[in-house]
Amino acid sequence: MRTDLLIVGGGPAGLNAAYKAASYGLKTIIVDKWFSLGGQLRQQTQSYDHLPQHFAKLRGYKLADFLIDRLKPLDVTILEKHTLIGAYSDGSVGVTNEKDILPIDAKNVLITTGAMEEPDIFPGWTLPGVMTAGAAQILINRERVLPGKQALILGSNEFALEVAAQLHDCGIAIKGIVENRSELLCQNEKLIARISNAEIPIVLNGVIESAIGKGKVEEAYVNHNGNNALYDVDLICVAKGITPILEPFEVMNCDLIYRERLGGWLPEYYGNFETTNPSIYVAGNAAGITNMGGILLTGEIAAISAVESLNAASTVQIKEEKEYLWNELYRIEYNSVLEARLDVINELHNEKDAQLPPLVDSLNGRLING
Amino acid sequence: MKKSYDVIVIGSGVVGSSIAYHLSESKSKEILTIDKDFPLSGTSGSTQAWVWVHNKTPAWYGELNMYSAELYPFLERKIGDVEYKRTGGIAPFFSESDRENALRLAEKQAEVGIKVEVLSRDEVLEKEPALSHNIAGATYSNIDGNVNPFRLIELYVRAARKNGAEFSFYNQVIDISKENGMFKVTTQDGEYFSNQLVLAGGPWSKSMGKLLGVDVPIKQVRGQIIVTEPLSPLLTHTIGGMRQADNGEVLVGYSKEEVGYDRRSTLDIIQDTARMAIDFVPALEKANVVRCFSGIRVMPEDGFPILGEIPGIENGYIAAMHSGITLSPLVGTLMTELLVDGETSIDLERYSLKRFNTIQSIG
Amino acid sequence: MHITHHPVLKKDERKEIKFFFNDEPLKAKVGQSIAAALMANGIKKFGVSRKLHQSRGLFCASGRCYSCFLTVDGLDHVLSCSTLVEEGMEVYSNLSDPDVRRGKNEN
Amino acid sequence: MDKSTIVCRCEEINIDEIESAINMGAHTFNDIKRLTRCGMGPCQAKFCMNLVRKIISEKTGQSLKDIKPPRMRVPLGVTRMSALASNKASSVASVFGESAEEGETDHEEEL
Repeated sequence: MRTDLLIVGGGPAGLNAAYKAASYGLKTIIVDKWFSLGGQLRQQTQSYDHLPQHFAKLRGYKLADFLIDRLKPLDVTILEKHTLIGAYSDGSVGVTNEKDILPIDAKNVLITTGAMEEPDIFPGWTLPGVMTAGAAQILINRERVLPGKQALILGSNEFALEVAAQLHDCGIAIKGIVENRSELLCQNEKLIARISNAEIPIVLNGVIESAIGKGKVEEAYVNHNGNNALYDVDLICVAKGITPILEPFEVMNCDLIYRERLGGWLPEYYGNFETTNPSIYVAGNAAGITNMGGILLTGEIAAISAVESLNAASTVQIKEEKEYLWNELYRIEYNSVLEARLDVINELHNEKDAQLPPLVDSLNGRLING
Repeated sequence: MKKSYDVIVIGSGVVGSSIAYHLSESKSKEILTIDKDFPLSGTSGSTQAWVWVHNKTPAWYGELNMYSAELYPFLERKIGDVEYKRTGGIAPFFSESDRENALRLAEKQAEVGIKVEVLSRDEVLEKEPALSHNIAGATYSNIDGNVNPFRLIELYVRAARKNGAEFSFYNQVIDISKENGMFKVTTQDGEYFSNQLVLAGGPWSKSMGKLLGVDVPIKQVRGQIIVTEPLSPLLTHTIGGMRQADNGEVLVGYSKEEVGYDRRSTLDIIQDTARMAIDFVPALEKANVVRCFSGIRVMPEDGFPILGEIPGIENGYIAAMHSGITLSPLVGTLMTELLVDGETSIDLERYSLKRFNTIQSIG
Repeated sequence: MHITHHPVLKKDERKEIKFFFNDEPLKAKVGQSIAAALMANGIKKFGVSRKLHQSRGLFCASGRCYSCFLTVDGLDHVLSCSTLVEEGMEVYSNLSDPDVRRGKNEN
Repeated sequence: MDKSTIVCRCEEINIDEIESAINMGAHTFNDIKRLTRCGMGPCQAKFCMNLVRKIISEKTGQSLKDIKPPRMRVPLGVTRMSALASNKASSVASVFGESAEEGETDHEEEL
């Protein structure tokens, strides 16, 4: 199978990239490991605030539908239930559906495999009933199954609170949000107010000492300021943040770099979102953990880079697209994330003695000057 | 850490660790082993780890392997459980026309005391029912087996340390020279001196030899292996191409590519290897493959070990070979004899680096 | 338990199907993963770990942690969070290492 | 935390075992992996990666940016052998071929 652009991962970054690339006539294939496209959006019932101008405010799963529906008239081949498995020595990549391996000879590959949830450990964390917050969210919103009746949430970032609120709305009693620091990580006031209105207890300076139960979680000890309290819970959701998924980049021979503010290890990339392996691009959370606006925009920038590499648009069009997208990124992405992202880009351009795209260079200045 | 030793061994793979351990048993030497990484990070940690004898040819080379395999039970009593199992080895063939070669192999190996049987299809399947009904027969010997390489090397190092030998890991050797009759080994962490020096660098032996002005004629050969999930007991023998480990994982692989030190796994070879797994053991088609790995094998240009003194370098020694896992107990023993007594109980003349005639200069 | 009245999503109109877990008939909805269908029936323990024989169940629901292995229609170690449940499917707990020689492919 | 707390869910390796490997001198994830089997199970270190890196950092004082993730390999996720073998007719050479010729020297048994 031959294609102009192979997109690995059909979440928001990949879908948005596919739309942009195919709009410029690139023959595009999307592979996604799941039964349906949309990635994490599939189970997000909340809507997003900071979206690019060309997106309407939608709930996550509706945004997924929108991104998928607008691909229909375009030359995009969708391979669901397919995963990237490795690379052949001739440079083509193999994707598998667990029955066959399909070699794909792609002029460009864009990897938008997103991020994974970080676990946290305590005695008993392997018991059934302890799961990632994302898993609990998948159960209620995609599977429509209640994962438990009474729950503890471990972690207090925005996602932890969002899932706590959603579980609560589905009728699960949230017995506490346990955070080992002295303050909440989440800074979204609206969300904090929702938690407060729902009368969900917040346990700061708290750690889960252990989860216990026969065959599944039945109780958990929480240490709060040195005192142990026993909680009667059958669900513990771990929400300790997310980190870019790395393994596709390693098999594609892309160099990695560490940036704590971007979620840990991630592939190195240039200002056009190309990794150190030519024609392999990265976007979305795989290129550093960001917000939904950042995910969508980086997908689009990477797509434009692929379009540019194949001379599928005029220089003027490319320039206009990039200007708009980077300015939007500057407007929408958290400063700390954009700074770290630019730092990754600057470092690679320096290392390889490659010229920075003028736009990226000007953003450097704008960030410094505030 | 001291600065001066009787012996410095460079390389802490299965060969270097075995030499360090066996030398430490002699209680007569102060030993330092230096490795640029950590034991098992190179060839010795990326192997199926067969202890394999029966079709090593010519017979005199098979004999060397046999002696080493015979040492394993004794080694295990001294350093601990390395999961050595003398499972017997089966090398299947798929065409009746191969039987003649098999019979000739059995005849040759018998001359040095290696007992090789040539089995019919039914005999093979009786021994190993999971094998394919498409095989024509196999050579078999009860001397073959396998070992857990992770345990083997860990226990070599632990036992050597217990005997007082020292190890320095993550410490790259940068230069080797001679000063006042002693070797001066310069590493990224400092300088060390020794009377005797052993190069045990596996696939990196060539660049080590260069530091002494000696050409070590070896090639690097990549082998890619696939590993299944732990499975219920399936294979009881070591099969030419695969084995089932103690924990139930089945390791499969028989590829070789000359690609330098590139240790990537490629889908081409992995797919070939998977095909081979199913050709040998059809039931494996249902097995989940969990991971693949590759190792860079050492391959002396003529295929045989390079063992003994380095010509022209007084008190300099080398041990570089393929089959390091099989040969390590014997090589450790012989090198200890050589370093301590100056002579060996098995003549190593045939394995000398001299045979290549490639000395460039005296370092 | 199935969520019948979701606070945001529309009414669940997915068709009901029957499957078996350890020979016991259970109900599921079309489009659910096997793991979710079991959780809907209050089953959280899917098997035991191989070394310490501790209970295991759904953890990441994303096909990455492999804690939710089950035997499905005779095939051992199927990833139940990313396999859809089907009418009449026979699912069993994961209690031991896969036996690849069992069943129809035995040679 | 209790040192017997599991870090690697797949191979059930606990904090104590990882610390022992570090004490033996292993300072990278890959080296700890070979000594302990931590990260060698079906998830291939996807979940223990950062947990182990944190333990290494705490025990050795190395900064997290200097502690690399473990090597990740084909097939990226657990895959059936039958899928891997698809579209392939021939298999790689067998060990028997090595001994077929007298004096054949390309021994390759310990892959």
